[in-house]
Amino acid sequence: MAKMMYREAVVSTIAEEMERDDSVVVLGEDVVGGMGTAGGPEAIGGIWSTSTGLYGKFGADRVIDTPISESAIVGAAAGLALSGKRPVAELMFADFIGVCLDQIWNQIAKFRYMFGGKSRCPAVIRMAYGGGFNAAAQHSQSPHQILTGIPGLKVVMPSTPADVKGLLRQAIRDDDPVIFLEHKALYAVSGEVPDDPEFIIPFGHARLSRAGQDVTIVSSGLLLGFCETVADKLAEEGIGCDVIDLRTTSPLDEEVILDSVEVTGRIVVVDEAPPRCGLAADINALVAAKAFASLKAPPQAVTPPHTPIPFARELENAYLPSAERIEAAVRKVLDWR
Amino acid sequence: MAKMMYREAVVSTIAEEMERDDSVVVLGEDVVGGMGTAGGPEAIGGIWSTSTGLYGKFGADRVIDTPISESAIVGAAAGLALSGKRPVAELMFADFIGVCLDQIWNQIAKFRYMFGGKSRCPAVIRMAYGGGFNAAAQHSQSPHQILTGIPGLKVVMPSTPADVKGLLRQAIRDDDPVIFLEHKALYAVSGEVPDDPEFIIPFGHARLSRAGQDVTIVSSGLLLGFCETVADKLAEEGIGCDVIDLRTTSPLDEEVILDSVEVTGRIVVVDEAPPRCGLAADINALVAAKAFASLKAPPQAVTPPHTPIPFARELENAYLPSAERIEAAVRKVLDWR
Amino acid sequence: MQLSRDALLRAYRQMKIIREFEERLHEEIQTGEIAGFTHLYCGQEAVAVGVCEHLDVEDKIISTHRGHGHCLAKGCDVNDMMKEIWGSRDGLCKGKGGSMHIADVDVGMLGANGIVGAGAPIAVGAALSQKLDGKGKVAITFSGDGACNQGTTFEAMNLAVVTNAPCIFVFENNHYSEHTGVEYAVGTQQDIASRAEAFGMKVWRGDGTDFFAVHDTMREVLDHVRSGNGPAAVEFDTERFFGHFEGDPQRYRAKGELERLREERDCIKRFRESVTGAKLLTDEDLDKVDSETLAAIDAAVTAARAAARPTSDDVLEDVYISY
Amino acid sequence: MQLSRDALLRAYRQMKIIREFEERLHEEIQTGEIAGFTHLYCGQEAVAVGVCEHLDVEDKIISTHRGHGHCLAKGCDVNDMMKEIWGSRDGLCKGKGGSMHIADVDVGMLGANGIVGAGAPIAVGAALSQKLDGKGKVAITFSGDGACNQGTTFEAMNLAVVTNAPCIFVFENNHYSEHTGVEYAVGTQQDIASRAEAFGMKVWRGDGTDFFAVHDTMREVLDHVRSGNGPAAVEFDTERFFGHFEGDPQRYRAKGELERLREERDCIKRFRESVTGAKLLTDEDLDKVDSETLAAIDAAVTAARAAARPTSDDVLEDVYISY
Ligand SMILES: Cc1ncc(C[n+]2csc(CCOP(=O)(O)OP(=O)(O)O)c2C)c(N)n1
Ligand SMILES: Cc1ncc(C[n+]2csc(CCOP(=O)(O)OP(=O)(O)O)c2C)c(N)n1
Ligand SMILES: [Mg+2]
Ligand SMILES: [Mg+2]
Repeated sequence: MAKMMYREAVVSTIAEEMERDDSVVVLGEDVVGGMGTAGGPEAIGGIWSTSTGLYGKFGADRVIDTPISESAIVGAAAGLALSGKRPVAELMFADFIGVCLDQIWNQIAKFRYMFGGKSRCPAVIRMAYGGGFNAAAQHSQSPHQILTGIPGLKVVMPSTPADVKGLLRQAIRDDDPVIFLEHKALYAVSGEVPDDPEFIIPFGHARLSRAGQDVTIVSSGLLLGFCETVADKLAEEGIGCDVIDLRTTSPLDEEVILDSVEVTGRIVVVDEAPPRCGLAADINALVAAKAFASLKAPPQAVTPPHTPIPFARELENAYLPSAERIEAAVRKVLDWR
Repeated sequence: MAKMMYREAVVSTIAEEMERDDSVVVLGEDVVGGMGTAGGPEAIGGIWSTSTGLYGKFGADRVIDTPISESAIVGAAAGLALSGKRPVAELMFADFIGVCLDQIWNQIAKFRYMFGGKSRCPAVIRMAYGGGFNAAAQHSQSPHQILTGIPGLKVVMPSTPADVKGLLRQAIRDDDPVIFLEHKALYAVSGEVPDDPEFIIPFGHARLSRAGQDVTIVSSGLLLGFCETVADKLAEEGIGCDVIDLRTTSPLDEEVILDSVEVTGRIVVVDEAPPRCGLAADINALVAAKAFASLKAPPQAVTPPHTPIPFARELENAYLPSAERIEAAVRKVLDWR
Repeated sequence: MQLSRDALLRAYRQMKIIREFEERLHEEIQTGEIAGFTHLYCGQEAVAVGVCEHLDVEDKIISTHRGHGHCLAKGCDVNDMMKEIWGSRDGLCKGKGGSMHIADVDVGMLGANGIVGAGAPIAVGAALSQKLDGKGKVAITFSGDGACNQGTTFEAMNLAVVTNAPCIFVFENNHYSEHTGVEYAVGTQQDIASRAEAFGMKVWRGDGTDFFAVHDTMREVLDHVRSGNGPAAVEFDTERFFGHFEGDPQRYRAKGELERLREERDCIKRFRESVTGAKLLTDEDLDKVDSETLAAIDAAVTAARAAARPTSDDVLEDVYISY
Repeated sequence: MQLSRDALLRAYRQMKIIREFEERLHEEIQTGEIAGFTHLYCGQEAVAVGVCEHLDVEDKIISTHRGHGHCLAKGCDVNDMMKEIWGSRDGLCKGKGGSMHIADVDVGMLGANGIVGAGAPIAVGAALSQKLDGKGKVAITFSGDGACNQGTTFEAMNLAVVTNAPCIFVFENNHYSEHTGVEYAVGTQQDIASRAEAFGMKVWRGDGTDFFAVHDTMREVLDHVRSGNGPAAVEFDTERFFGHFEGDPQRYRAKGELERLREERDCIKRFRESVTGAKLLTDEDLDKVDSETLAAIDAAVTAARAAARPTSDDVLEDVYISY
């Protein structure tokens, strides 16, 4: 075990996989940094420090700094992947899928199907998502519902440095296209990470981060921590929560969720995206359809409201799900009837 | 009342509103057709014939034929709308939101909020969606779940010529941005349309197209007709279905849905998009949360599978929800327990 | 450079296969048997063939909605393609892709594409892969005069220049994007090549209805790019003989335009005149190819018509390798 | 053309307000009181002011993530902007937008924009609106050297040419996009204007640190565009004095670069030298503006600090006009 930050887990995993496999290639804006400047390459890394040192180790052909052209970045990843490479492309903010969704949605996700199973597209598209920085409406979003809704993609949302390590390794080695969502408020969080160079977390296996009998809480990313806080607090009152960290939203670990609800009969899904057609609704509808007989209370969702993300501290704080709101929702399902 | 096709309802409504209000402007690829050719303007209209004759009536400044540049089209609509015009932009296929989602999602939908309520952006973005033409994975999609999930947009999915008339008129006069989804398999369908030049259908009011006591079926667009067929068939067996045509998915008429489920206790949502984070899940989660006590059976969804849309006739037929699958789902909720 | 008799015969056969493949499709589509949208390449054969005759299986191409010609020229199997267009489960893409999505990665054909402009960035990625492999191979993207206005095409050109990718942007200017003329839609007086040049690439221009012009031009372009000089662009002036898609009434054309094009701008006719005039091949040689081609297409259609149909179970296959 | 004393004073005041607004923000940001990402425009003032001094309230502009200068130059209220950046509910955008999303449609400022390249197509739409209104008004989009590589910018240029929209593309080449040099990211040897020209527009170039160069150039550009000749582009060479965003360690800069820029390429310093040298204004005149400006900024900060904070109820407001 080594202690490292979430962002360090990102960059060390990429480095290890690049070392291991020549076909792994990194590309994105400022992933080298300093290109064409007096300071020179790597004068400064990308803004999240998630590619620091890669250029020095692997050179310009494998660590490709790009202009501000996200469609070209993702498209290039598609072409690299169709040609047998394993590109790891970075979008600086997940909000930027708006300028390149076609390459994600209509290209990368669909090649294998459209081409009758005769191609593979092992591209990883990494992106920083989420709120908490007062970065306002265009730099704070969690667009995982759009991506989870796209057949052909796998979608990963790690909540700890160890999960980054195991899931990113799987993502890079996976033969299907993977969206890897990194929560920007977690980059500086530290945790223990297994040293084993073959430590891998397979997709579609959620993690039970707290165990209890009374209520099921499902979440991912930054909010998972809030759910744990609530669970720990309620545990002191003798209320037991299953806290499920999804890890991947596609594939979804239906089994762990349904098994838990069969015991608890109560579910609260906590998600950072606005509510309509969101992941919380997706999971609650699943539970309503497949664990109907077990349900003792209406499935609840804790999400932001149906609004863009506001800038001011007070507003963003009110917008994002808080431990208080999660606790209230849990108490509501516990108190139902 | 006049009998007209769905596509005629589109073009006649645009023409009437352009006549009435100088600020209404149309733009899109081939909306004139024949520009820069020997045949000349309007030699041929757009491929859906939904702008035929407009150029002749209103001229090049108000009917703007554009290059193949969807981001520029939607962006231009944004700029026109912020400047006090009422643009009606056409994307030939809804699948093309992939190349211009930023302008829809991060611009048009968010201006009013980001700018503190001090602007308006009355843009209408029309687009043809849906399957049934063997147009394969990139020309058959129903991306309304992506759009419905975006705060700041209103999303319309008319199922009849009369609804096109009343809803498109509302869309053009609406002061908020509106996505107007036209099902390509409905364009040639005829129906009675009110003549009243002020006939308007307000947003957020679903239509009860069949009434019954036993089960609630919710749908929109092309599939609504399949639901009606099923309802009519079951009526002969003495089974009563409420068939709810959503008309707008945002705002959503929660009241009509919840009122119906309170009576029937059973719901089947029929939707043309793949299941994950979709509209069917959205509505079923709503019902599970807000009509929990009324539910007698698990809420069901009838959607395509979690795959892209295949080309061959047999495959597309198997992919799209059919009357048979809808009927089976309805019987399943009726037979539950 | 003088082509060998074999090379000439091969080029002719390739063009002819595309032509007959499409003329036949044009007929078959009237019967309603073929589903979906079909965009015929007929008239532009000299471009696809003039480009692809220089390539081997490791060079890669990306195509457009109007992809049959590029696919055939790059080596996709005629029968498998026909089956695909017929929607058979034995088709090149198991009936899942259809006309707009034919691909065969094994022969370096990375896909026709229904999204205008989507191919260009993908080609840059394929070119970057070629650069990494260091074998002097290239990636080529075909784009229409309409596609050249899509943002992705521009971004791709800049990225290719910045990364010195061995990528070639072949612009086939057939003067129309759907029903709109290039004079209207391309702001800079119909000239696509100059716009590409302004992105920092060397550019070429050529008559796309003259196989030899295309082939000679492409030799230069490929020499340039294979030698590590970075990307290049080339604009070929060409003609499409059918509508934008099958069913298009083509009212945007001038009176007699199609007849004139078939008469004066038919790349296959011009090829025949040129090689027989120069006595490189005889009419007999070419007639033989013609009849072989017709027979091959006939056989392909017969096979496609008889081929296995997909079943509903197939819908769920091939979304993921593992899930 | 010689500017009046009043015009000179006004131009100086406008530049100075931007400068002091930002120098002060740079200080205040260190305290942690201001939330979010802030991109300072300091150093580029001559461009915003040299452009906007030609405009009236009906002309429209669209800006970027680095928008304070454009907003102030176009007439947004200093106090309201400061409050916005402070996140007050009395801010220009009620605290919902913040630094990256300041807009004031009433003064023709259609928004700063956090998405690089998003402004250009919006400006084309605003220009089409101006064309419809027929009053000779224009729409101007400001883009950086980085934004000029985004597909939207290219599409917008072509659409503007095709529709003959009175749109002006002002490229502010400050040599950096985040931490990357323009020599790397713009494939065509740093030259943005030539690329714009290849889209079919008339283009201009100018020294963006020389107010008079900007102002004179823009007079020509605006004459051209207001007269119905369609869109135009102009590239100004300029400098940013701070990091990409506040907090950027700027290790990509040459040693002593910032000192040299402040010494040799400071548009405000150059303005002062020029107008005092030519005896158009005195140091006294300008010092007076300086102290008035400092006082105004001070008052704005005091007001922002004291201004009402938003409440959680405000989150739900202003998504729709009706829903
Ligand atoms: C992004 C996108 N926009 C629009 C279309 C619809 N469309 C298909 S082909 C076409 C015209 C393309 O013209 P061009 O690039 O000249 O190719 P050609 O058809 O002449 O081969 C259009 C507008 C599309 N498929 N994708
Ligand atoms: C679509 C998109 N991609 C990337 C970014 C992140 N980003 C913000 S500013 C910037 C650099 C912009 O450079 P330039 O256009 O030269 O403007 P400058 O910062 O120099 O004013 C980048 C990459 C973004 N905001 N939007
Ligand atoms: Mg064309
Ligand atoms: Mg810059």
